[in-house]
Amino acid sequence: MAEAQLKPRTLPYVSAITEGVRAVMLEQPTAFVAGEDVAGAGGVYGYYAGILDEFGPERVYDTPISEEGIVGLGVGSAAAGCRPIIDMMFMDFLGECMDEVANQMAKMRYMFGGRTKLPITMLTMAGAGMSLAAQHSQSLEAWICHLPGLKVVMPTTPYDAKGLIIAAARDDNPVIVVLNKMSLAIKGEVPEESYEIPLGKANIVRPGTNYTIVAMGRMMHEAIKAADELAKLGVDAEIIDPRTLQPFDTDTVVESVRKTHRALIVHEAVRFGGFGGEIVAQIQEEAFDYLDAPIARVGAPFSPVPFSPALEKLYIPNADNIVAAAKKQLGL
Amino acid sequence: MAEAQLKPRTLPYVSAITEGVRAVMLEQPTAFVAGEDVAGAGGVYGYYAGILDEFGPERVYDTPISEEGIVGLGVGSAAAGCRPIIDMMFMDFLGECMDEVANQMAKMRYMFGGRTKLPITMLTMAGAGMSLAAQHSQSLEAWICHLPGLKVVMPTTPYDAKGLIIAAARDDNPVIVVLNKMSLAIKGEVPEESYEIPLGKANIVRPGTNYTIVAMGRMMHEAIKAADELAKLGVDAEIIDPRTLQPFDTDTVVESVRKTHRALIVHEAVRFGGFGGEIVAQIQEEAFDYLDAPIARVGAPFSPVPFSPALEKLYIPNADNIVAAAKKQLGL
Amino acid sequence: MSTQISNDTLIDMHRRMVRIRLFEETAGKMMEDGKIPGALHLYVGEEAVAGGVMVHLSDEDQITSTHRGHGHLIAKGGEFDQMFAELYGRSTGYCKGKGGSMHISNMELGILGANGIVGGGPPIAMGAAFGNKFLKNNKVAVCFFGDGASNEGSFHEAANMAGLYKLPVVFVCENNGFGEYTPQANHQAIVDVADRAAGYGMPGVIVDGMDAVAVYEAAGEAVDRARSGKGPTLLECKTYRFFDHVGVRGMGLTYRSDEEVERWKKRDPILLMEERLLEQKVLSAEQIKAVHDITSEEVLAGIKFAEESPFPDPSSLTEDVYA
Amino acid sequence: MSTQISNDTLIDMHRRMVRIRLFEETAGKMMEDGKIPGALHLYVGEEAVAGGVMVHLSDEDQITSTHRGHGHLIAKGGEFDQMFAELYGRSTGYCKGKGGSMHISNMELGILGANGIVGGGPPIAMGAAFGNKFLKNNKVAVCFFGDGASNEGSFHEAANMAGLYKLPVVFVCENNGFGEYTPQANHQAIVDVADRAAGYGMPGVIVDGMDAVAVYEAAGEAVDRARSGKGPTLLECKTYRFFDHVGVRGMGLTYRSDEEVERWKKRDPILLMEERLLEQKVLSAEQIKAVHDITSEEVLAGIKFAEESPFPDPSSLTEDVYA
Ligand SMILES: Cc1ncc(C[n+]2csc(CCOP(=O)(O)OP(=O)(O)O)c2C)c(N)n1
Ligand SMILES: Cc1ncc(C[n+]2csc(CCOP(=O)(O)OP(=O)(O)O)c2C)c(N)n1
Ligand SMILES: [Mg+2]
Ligand SMILES: [Mg+2]
Repeated sequence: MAEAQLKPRTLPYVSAITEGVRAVMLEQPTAFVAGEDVAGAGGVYGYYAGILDEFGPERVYDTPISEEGIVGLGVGSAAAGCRPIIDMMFMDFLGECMDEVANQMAKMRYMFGGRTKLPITMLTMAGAGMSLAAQHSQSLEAWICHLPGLKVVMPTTPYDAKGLIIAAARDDNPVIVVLNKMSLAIKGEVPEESYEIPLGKANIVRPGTNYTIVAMGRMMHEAIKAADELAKLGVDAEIIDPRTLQPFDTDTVVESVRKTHRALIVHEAVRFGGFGGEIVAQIQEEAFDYLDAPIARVGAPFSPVPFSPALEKLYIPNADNIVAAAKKQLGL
Repeated sequence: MAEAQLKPRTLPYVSAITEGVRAVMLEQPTAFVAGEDVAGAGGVYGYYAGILDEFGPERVYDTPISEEGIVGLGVGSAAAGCRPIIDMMFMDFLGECMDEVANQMAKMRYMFGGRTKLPITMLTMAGAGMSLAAQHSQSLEAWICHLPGLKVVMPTTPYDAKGLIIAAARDDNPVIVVLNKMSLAIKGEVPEESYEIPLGKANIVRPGTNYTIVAMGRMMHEAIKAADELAKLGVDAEIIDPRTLQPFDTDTVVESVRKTHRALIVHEAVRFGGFGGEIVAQIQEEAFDYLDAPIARVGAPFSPVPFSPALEKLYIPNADNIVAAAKKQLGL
Repeated sequence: MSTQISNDTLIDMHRRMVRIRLFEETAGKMMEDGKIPGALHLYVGEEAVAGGVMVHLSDEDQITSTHRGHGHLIAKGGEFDQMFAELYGRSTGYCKGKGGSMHISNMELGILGANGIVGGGPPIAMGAAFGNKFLKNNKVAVCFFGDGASNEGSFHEAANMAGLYKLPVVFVCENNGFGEYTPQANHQAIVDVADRAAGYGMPGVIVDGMDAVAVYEAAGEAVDRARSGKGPTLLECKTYRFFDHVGVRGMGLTYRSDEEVERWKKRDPILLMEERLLEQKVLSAEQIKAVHDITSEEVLAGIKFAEESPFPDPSSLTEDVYA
Repeated sequence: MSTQISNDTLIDMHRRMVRIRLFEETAGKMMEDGKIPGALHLYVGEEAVAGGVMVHLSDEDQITSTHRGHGHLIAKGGEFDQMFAELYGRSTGYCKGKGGSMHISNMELGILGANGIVGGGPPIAMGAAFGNKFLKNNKVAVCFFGDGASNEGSFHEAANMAGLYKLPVVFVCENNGFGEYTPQANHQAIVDVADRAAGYGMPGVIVDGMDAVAVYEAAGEAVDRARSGKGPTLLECKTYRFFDHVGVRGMGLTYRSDEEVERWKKRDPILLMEERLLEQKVLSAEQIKAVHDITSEEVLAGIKFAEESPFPDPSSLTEDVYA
């Protein structure tokens, strides 16, 4: 169960997802994959490529375009003793199945007095950047992090993608794995073996001394670019990738801020009402006396995601926005 | 359009809702009411009582149990030129129609480049306290406040209920009116006339000098009780009822905190990931140097709403919790 | 099959139906007396459906129930003690007091929960059937749902998937003519929900839901069909609820006439069953009375159990959220 | 009605279909050349459906479209300039570049949007029809949707409500045999989506969706029925897309055989229409060619217009969120 480092190769994020799914299918005999176009087509982003061939039609299912049905398939089959992997092609489609996610999947165990468990892994694809416009580009993790009974992870690197998928599938609770479509080609080292990234443990991606950046999902990569810029200004930023949003690793974040005295939260989701607010609230609750400046937030502006690349590139937070926010916060 | 004070009578919240709906029906010829059991039964909480009788079956419609269809009815008819009032019996049922709410209703105007408008008013009933358990007791405003294109109001008094419903219906955007089932019998003065509470304007319910409580929805009433307790300890709390959550009246809140130097945010929703985080983030962004203590939050614990009254009463935040949180924050 | 119903089965069904009736009458009274909190949706009048279906199922088979769920649980073997305790919100209840009437469940009896969401059951039942087929465990899942629920998108999606994958599931529509206070004619343009079956590639069957034997026969076929791998069935049972939508007396609304209620009460499923038992000399009047008497005692014992049970400990509030 | 189709109508339909074809071929090329960003779902092969339906509608009537929406817009009168500009993400586009292919719309032509959500259209079309009936404005709403979309709960809810309220709406199912890469047999247990109509109390009609005249006749009846207050119709058009799910060449998947594609291409709706035009001497070969030529020029002009148009101003990013 330790974070393994055996035989790492360089793989893109998309293949790391596939390896994660494959590892689960190998180690969990009651795991299967179900979703729209996951079997024959291997998923619209190809991250189930080869899964049907290897595991056969008894374990990999194309479903109708019925998101509520798909989640119900997960909930019912989990209650019946399976460990389903269900696919929600785009995170935006959560709207079509929020009842099943929020009122059934998240609550069933509690409502039944703990007398059932639902080991469901849901993979879904979030984020903008491909000119897919308002209904195929959202980051809606704020909806699901607010729902007791669910766990939520957001892998940013190939290594984390594989390890978090395996951890999600080993967990006895419903876990939603929020993937990012602009990260599919990002490369990184991935061990061949099965390994898990413990749920609920943040990752200090880049240690630093006088500034904390908490960056979720793909924004972690932007934060690293920003940190290079900031370094030139004497800002030695520590970058924390929460990896799991629910349960959230408050301790790692707070510890960092107690050291650095300043924090910036970055997510791709709309800033207003986003998960960043929760992180800000927690930091100032736990580290108020250590703060030298208000905690800043970077997120998308208050509009749906625009189609035009000219607007979309302004819409999505990036390294420049992070640097600008940090400079403003630091009075630089 | 001013806040009227003509001929006020004392009315319960439930009747103020009815009067608000009635006023809209009288002043907006293309308004109609549609929802589950709103016509024949007058709504399961009776707040459409008499509406069918007065306006007839051409303007008041029972619908099938089809929440996505109901919101679609609102969206399509608004696009066709009506000003629908649609009813979402319990806020928990948003799960059944989040696609229609989030991907269609909220975004249509933007996606169409501003070339349509959707003057839809949706009434829905939130909150716990009636032993209706996990699927009929939620406060899910965090989901909808994070969605550009929607407005969200949360009336706490009879006066506000009527005035906010009228304002919502006069607005050319989709506005979700989040009502509270435990407030139905709460009484207050309500003018006979039609009047509106401006959207986006918070209400200083109780002025105070050295402590700010921002209390949403029914929690405003608990905050008032708490303030009486706190007064005994020398805490002179200013209570702010945001009334509108989206757009949020940051200025009123920040101004108060600049004066009082301490703030507590209260909502009935689950604390983790709730709207309170947004308010905390905004306050500390705008009034950091004025803060003498971390901003505190009171909200529901991290679990679904339990059925048993023994647990439910522990679950719902109340005046005692507010006092306790304030005392802790103030070191009293 | 219709000729082969045994006396034991008749007795069994009767007992289940009487248990539902007496449980519900008392539960309704306790709710209206303020002893049971929240909202109870009672099953009185519809007992033949749960009774006629459930005799075909083992404890291993699953069901999904509805907001009107006590009858399903009782017919599938639910114990009064833990049921009343749950309705009373006590820690000894089936859900430790966390679920209440609308979420009452018992995984050991294969009951995947009552559901506060209309249309909440179909996707879960379909999923359970999918799981059963995957696990090759020979179990069948039965989904109870109302005429009102048949208009939810969730039903459509689940039914389509069940038909597509030929799942071992039976969709039992309890068509009582109303969704809350809205008559069927005001919520759908069809009279027979079974008309929807063809659109999912499954047979649609209509039976008299007041006649337990009719239900028994049709359900037997549907369950056999499911278990033998031939796929789902939509079984519509025409029935009626004798009490109001919530509780016994309800809100005093006039969405249905007294005559209509009385007309249906003439076909009270328990009355019909007892006439048959007497006529076919399966049970004597005394024996029938004994069933009622024993059940009444069990109801009283259940109430006592519930009332003497402790409320859940405060510490349990945030337990059971995660495994 | 079938005997009464006028030459003008045939010419009109043909023109609309050619306009779709040529627009789409170029749009696909531009996408694959990287000039048009995002994902285009092209309508090539299905032109007879939009063409045959839309000739019955005025600018006042509404439609809801799908992710595969260009054809609908063009057939209802959309201009190439603003359409290409939208696909290019320019401020001169129908949606000022904010919507793109999946949300292209034009309220003045009654187009309540393409929709990125499969099943997004039916509730909106039903709602528009509800509004029309309420406003007594005599308008009809037409909802286009795919075989895949017929499995979404939103379709079910909308169809049921349309049947219940007898709304002036026509549900046009463009059954092209696939939802993305999944053949119909793998997404539903039925062959005819029209089988679902009975469950909503509306007629279900099946037509050859490659034959514009067949579509024209059936759609005419359905639109008349809707406009005259008799309620909705489910009109299923059996059709086929010649290009891949996204773009022209697609992902190179083998979910359908080349033979199958070729077989359908023999029934190319434009070919069939032109054969008819020639046979019935409605248009000469030269006249037909002229339609293509003029349209080609318009396509080029549209591309030019789009390419010369400015991108939206940064300030517009957060405009148009609220009225
Ligand atoms: C999603 C959802 N919508 C609405 C309700 C409110 N509601 C509870 S019971 C009910 C009527 C259900 O009718 P039907 O399915 O026919 O079942 P019956 O009550 O007649 O047994 C309604 C509308 C709900 N609980 N869930
Ligand atoms: C709610 C939703 N689920 C899934 C998708 C992804 N998706 C886009 S098009 C498509 C296939 C639609 O099939 P069909 O309705 O038959 O239309 P066609 O593409 O064949 O015209 C799918 C699954 C989506 N856009 N929206
Ligand atoms: Mg019913
Ligand atoms: Mg299709």
